[in-house]
Amino acid sequence: MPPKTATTTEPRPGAGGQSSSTREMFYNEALNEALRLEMERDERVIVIGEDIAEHGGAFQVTAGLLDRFGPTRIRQTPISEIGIVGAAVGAALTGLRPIVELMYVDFSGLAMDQIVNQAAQNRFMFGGQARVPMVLRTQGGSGRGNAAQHSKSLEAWFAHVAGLKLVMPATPADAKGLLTAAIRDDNPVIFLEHKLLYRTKGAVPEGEHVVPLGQADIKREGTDLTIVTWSREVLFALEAAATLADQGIAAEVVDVRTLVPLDKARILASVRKTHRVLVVHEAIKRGGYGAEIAAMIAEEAFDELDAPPKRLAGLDTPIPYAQHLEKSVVPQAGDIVAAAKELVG
Amino acid sequence: MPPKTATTTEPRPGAGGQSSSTREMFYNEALNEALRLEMERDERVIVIGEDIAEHGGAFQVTAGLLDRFGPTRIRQTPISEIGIVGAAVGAALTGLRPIVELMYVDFSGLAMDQIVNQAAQNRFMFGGQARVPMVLRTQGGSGRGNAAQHSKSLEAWFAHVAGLKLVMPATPADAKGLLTAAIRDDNPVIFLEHKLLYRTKGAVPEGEHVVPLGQADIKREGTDLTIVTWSREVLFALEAAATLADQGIAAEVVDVRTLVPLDKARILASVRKTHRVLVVHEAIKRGGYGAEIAAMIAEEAFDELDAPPKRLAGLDTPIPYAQHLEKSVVPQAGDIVAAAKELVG
Amino acid sequence: MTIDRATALELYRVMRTIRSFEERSTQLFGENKIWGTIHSYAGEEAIAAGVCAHLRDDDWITSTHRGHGHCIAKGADLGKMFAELLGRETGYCRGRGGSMHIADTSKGNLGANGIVGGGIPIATGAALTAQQLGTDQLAVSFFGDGAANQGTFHESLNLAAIWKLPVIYVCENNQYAESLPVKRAFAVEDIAVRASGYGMPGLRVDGRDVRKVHEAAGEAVGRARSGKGPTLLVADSYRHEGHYYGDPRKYQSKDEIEGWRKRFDPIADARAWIVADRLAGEADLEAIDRGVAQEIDRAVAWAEQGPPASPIKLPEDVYAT
Amino acid sequence: MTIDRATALELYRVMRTIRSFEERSTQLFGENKIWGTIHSYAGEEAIAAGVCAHLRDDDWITSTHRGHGHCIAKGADLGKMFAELLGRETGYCRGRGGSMHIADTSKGNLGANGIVGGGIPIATGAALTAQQLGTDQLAVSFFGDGAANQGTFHESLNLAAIWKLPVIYVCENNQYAESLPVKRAFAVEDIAVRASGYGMPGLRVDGRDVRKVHEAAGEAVGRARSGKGPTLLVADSYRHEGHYYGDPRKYQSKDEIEGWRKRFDPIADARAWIVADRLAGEADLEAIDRGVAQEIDRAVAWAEQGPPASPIKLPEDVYAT
Ligand SMILES: Cc1ncc(C[n+]2csc(CCOP(=O)(O)OP(=O)(O)O)c2C)c(N)n1
Ligand SMILES: Cc1ncc(C[n+]2csc(CCOP(=O)(O)OP(=O)(O)O)c2C)c(N)n1
Ligand SMILES: [Mg+2]
Ligand SMILES: [Mg+2]
Repeated sequence: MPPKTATTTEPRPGAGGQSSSTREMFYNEALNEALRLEMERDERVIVIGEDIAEHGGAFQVTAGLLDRFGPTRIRQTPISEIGIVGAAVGAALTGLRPIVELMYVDFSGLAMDQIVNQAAQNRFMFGGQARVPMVLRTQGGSGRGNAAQHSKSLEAWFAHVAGLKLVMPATPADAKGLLTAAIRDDNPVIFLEHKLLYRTKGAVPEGEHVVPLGQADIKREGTDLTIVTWSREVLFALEAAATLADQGIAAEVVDVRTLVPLDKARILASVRKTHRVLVVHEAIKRGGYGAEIAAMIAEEAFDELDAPPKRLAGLDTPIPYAQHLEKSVVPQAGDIVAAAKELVG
Repeated sequence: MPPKTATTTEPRPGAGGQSSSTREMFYNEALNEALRLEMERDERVIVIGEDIAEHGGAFQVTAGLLDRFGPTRIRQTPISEIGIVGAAVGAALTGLRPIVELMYVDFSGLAMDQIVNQAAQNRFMFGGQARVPMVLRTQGGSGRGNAAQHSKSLEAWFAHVAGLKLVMPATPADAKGLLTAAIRDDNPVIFLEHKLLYRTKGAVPEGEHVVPLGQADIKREGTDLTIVTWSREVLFALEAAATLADQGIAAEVVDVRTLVPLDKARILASVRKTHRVLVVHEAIKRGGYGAEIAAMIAEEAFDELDAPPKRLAGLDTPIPYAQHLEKSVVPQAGDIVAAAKELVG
Repeated sequence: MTIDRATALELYRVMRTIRSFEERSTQLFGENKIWGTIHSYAGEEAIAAGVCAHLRDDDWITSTHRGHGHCIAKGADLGKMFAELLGRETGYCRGRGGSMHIADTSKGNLGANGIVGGGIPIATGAALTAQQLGTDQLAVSFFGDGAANQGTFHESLNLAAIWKLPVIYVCENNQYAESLPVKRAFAVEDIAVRASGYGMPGLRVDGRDVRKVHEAAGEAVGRARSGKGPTLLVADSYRHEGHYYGDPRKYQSKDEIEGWRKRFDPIADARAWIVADRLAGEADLEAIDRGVAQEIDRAVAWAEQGPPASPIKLPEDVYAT
Repeated sequence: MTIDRATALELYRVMRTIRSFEERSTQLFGENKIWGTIHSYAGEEAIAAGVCAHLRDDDWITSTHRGHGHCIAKGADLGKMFAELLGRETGYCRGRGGSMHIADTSKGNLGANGIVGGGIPIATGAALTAQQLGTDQLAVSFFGDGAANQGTFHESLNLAAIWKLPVIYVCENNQYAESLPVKRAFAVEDIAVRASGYGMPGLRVDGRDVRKVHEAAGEAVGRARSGKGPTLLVADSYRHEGHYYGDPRKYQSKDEIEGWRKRFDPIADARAWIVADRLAGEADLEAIDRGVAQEIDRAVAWAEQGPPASPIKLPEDVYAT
């Protein structure tokens, strides 16, 4: 329903095709660039959230955007999570393309009703009358001593909601490309960053860069086992794969990237090649999204498996504060090495 | 921390042992009886919720309790889900044993922060200083034309939270026995009823009846395949098992009853007997708790399986309104029969 | 304030349509043709009618579980509404939504809502769109007294106030939230006083007098359209029926129900003042009644002819492509 | 109101202890001995001190991410607090909680909270316990100006008002919620006006004057203990440091920070009026300062000796048995 007297112009088409030159940048800079480019391209894109203006966001993802786009498009809000997310739903329904920054995924428990009952279900409930083109950007994970209310990994909640898409980039390039795709998607997309990835660096394509939702990425090829993972555990898996290679084990690392829709084909193809699979994630094991992937593989590639599909995940505890405790409840590279060897050996 | 000037007495011990005589009653009557008996036994037990007083609760579970226990122990509240659940957390921390009735599990998105960040994590975060003896009773599921915001099955969310227990009774006897155990538990227990079970009848033990948390129940024995399920799908599974029996297939029906803690031993024992497993639930398949159970079986009993562990679950859609649509998205008895035959055949 | 004949008759017609719609859907429910739950708006018609009279098709509303009245007042097609209740493919939501989830985005109705207080932030966001895009559209959120105790109410009113959004919060105080009387849900007598906590005007109005609702809403609409920000409008009212079809109403006495129903009947009242003020005669009103009755009959007949909602492609209906 | 020597010195001692605790923990953080995040309460000491002076060990409080001050004012052991920050097994939460999650249930502190507004319903529930069991205990919830825009604030204050619960809501208005100034978060100047929307008294007090806080809190405590219900108490204040250790404070000017720090220093103020009113001399105050410094040194030394928190049994720590 385009507003009658709206003065918006349709977004101008992208520069055309993907750029081939790249630039080294941090993950949070890559996100920032995606936001900036999309806000330049389409004036209906706005950002709503706490602390995103002068401060530039808790993890500096919106740094500089206030100066560039002003306080109406960088809408800094009071602390009112359900109010903000709900306002984004209403704005998305009526012609804007809002991006909400929720400071920590742990706060989603305050806004879950608007995320699920309103944003995700709107289109279906109302028989397809509307679209809800919004992105909920937030970040999760442990590793900064923020303890149990600021360190969870809650992707499994969102994955279990019909109507949401769910993205968890592991590298700066994917962060930029997937955020761009998420902003252009006409559905509510949950975009989960990781607090320990923000200051990781990588080569990022310049200019317009879109990574379509729904495509897993083989971050390392291998033949002996498949490690399926996402977000920060991709880095641990790559570290583990390097160690394993030294020990003569060739691990393939599949970065899921988009949990919903899930690229089953690429995951299953890898399993058909290696015949062994280890699913790794930081979230607690019980009811984690690793269960979905392991169950899917067991169901659809049973005869291809030479060993039980194995999961390595967070312990079933809240995240403790002290640094050594924190590490002890979440899979580290060494844990992946050990699990992989057990699976292969 | 017992209040200094409290006048409570410790609960009087139960009548001693389980009663052997039974009485036919509805599932909601069985719940009502558990509430009444526990409130008589322990004056620290109170019920908090919307519409629970004169009206007796949306599904008549608290019918008559207002007259028996008065308006301070049957605390009818305004519509303030997070306020109510949070008040229960505070009450539980300071000496009461509150039971919250949340009218529909779909509303838990409004209260999730208090459920997870406060109730579930309190004990761990604070190094074991406190206990949170509360029960959150609510109901879910489809089948009454209540559409997408009043019909979900959200057990997977709660199962993925460290610090919660999770119970889903399928029969009146289990409803009474498990609710009694939940009330006596010193942890936050999520107790999920099903709107279409309230008016199902069964024999219920008289007097004190406790079903310990963490024990699955073989609702029907069989040798050809194991159907693992819970809540209303138990009834469908039993119906399907009867049909299958006519066709020469002996299905064993394992009613999980308590999703957390999960009775892995009993589930695995059944799989070791039948070598085939079908996990059935009403919630949408993607990220459902069936994935956890299927993945667990694939991981721990891989060599026992003669066929891939199979899941039959709700379609990945919100629940539609019209009766025939509603049925089409959730496993019915016939769907279980078909899936079981495919698995065995 | 005086009201002219055309406006008076149009307000009457809308109210009469809502009432007749509720009567007919109640009947269809009793005949087991409607599935699920319905919540009758009978007795509260003056609120939807009086407010929506000021709205354009491109203004937005959010509605509630008790949403038929808002939907009709915002100009919905009755046939498509009945078709939705009957689970037809021709219904507003193709049988996916039912009574608690009727939307009509072509008329700016962003939808009924099964979550008490769920529509309040959504209307706030719609008003944000108007402000952001520099249009003169506005948004109205209808909700009950019960919803005024939800966190969404608080957070949304504050956001709207600090941003001066063009939104009107219409609290329909029908004296109950399910079985809970307002007296036990609030420690204040006047819900409108809450507005002062957000720095916005709060108006309380007799919700059974459509003239008063119309006047107060006009003020709020003027404020919103001219960039002066939000208003909280609390309309005192009474629901004639139980909370839902079949409610045993154990929490109310027969006397109360009968007495209040008579005291709070915006339609009977309107007939009285329309005739007394000589804006129209009984015959004119009866003509309207007959017209409405015919329209309802036609709408039901049309709806009943529609094919049942198709389950074939449900999974494809979840995401926009 | 006049205040006696003993009370004045005790309030001073508590404030001084809080300030010194914050100074030392900031130092330890700078030395990388403390992990995670800390939020300094420096500048706001008068609020915790003035309120908690009225509380018994069996009264309850809920606290915030900026919780050290409340914890100390409620009588916590400094050694166990430091041990917690240092991740030791001897800490209040055995290294599981850290700064944002210190509780001391032995003194009725139900815990700091990393969720803004998360403690408000919990304190409300504690007050429910007192009412239900017929004790004369009460509960206090401390929270910030930012938290006053959360839904939990709204729902909890309403519940407490309709049930007349013995609870005091203490809103610490330190002018900012992270980088957002109160002026941009509220369209009202006085947060206390919100109380009238719930039908409870709202008091606004100068939060840098511990005498005024003490007096207002005394009133509220008297009301709660005598069954007269809840109070909203808003204390104007200023946080001397950034939102968290390391905050670049881009949203504040140097002038503002320096000026306000001087204008809002409850400890310097207290020294001045204690001496001026001849309740004690400079020497007495310096003796208190020295005592506090020694206590802090001892506490840190004790904490540093504690063994690191043990990871062995974490999974067993999740459920009570
Ligand atoms: C979040 C939420 N809580 C509870 C309910 C159950 N419920 C449906 S309508 C209703 C009462 C609503 O009262 P009010 O807002 O006054 O609207 P009314 O029904 O009186 O029009 C309740 C409690 C719900 N649908 N959503
Ligand atoms: C629900 C929630 N939203 C956001 C945050 C992030 N956050 C932590 S402290 C804070 C500011 C709180 O402001 P206020 O309540 O005024 O307390 P102050 O820090 O000023 O003491 C914010 C936004 C959080 N911890 N919890
Ligand atoms: Mg009402
Ligand atoms: Mg503040």
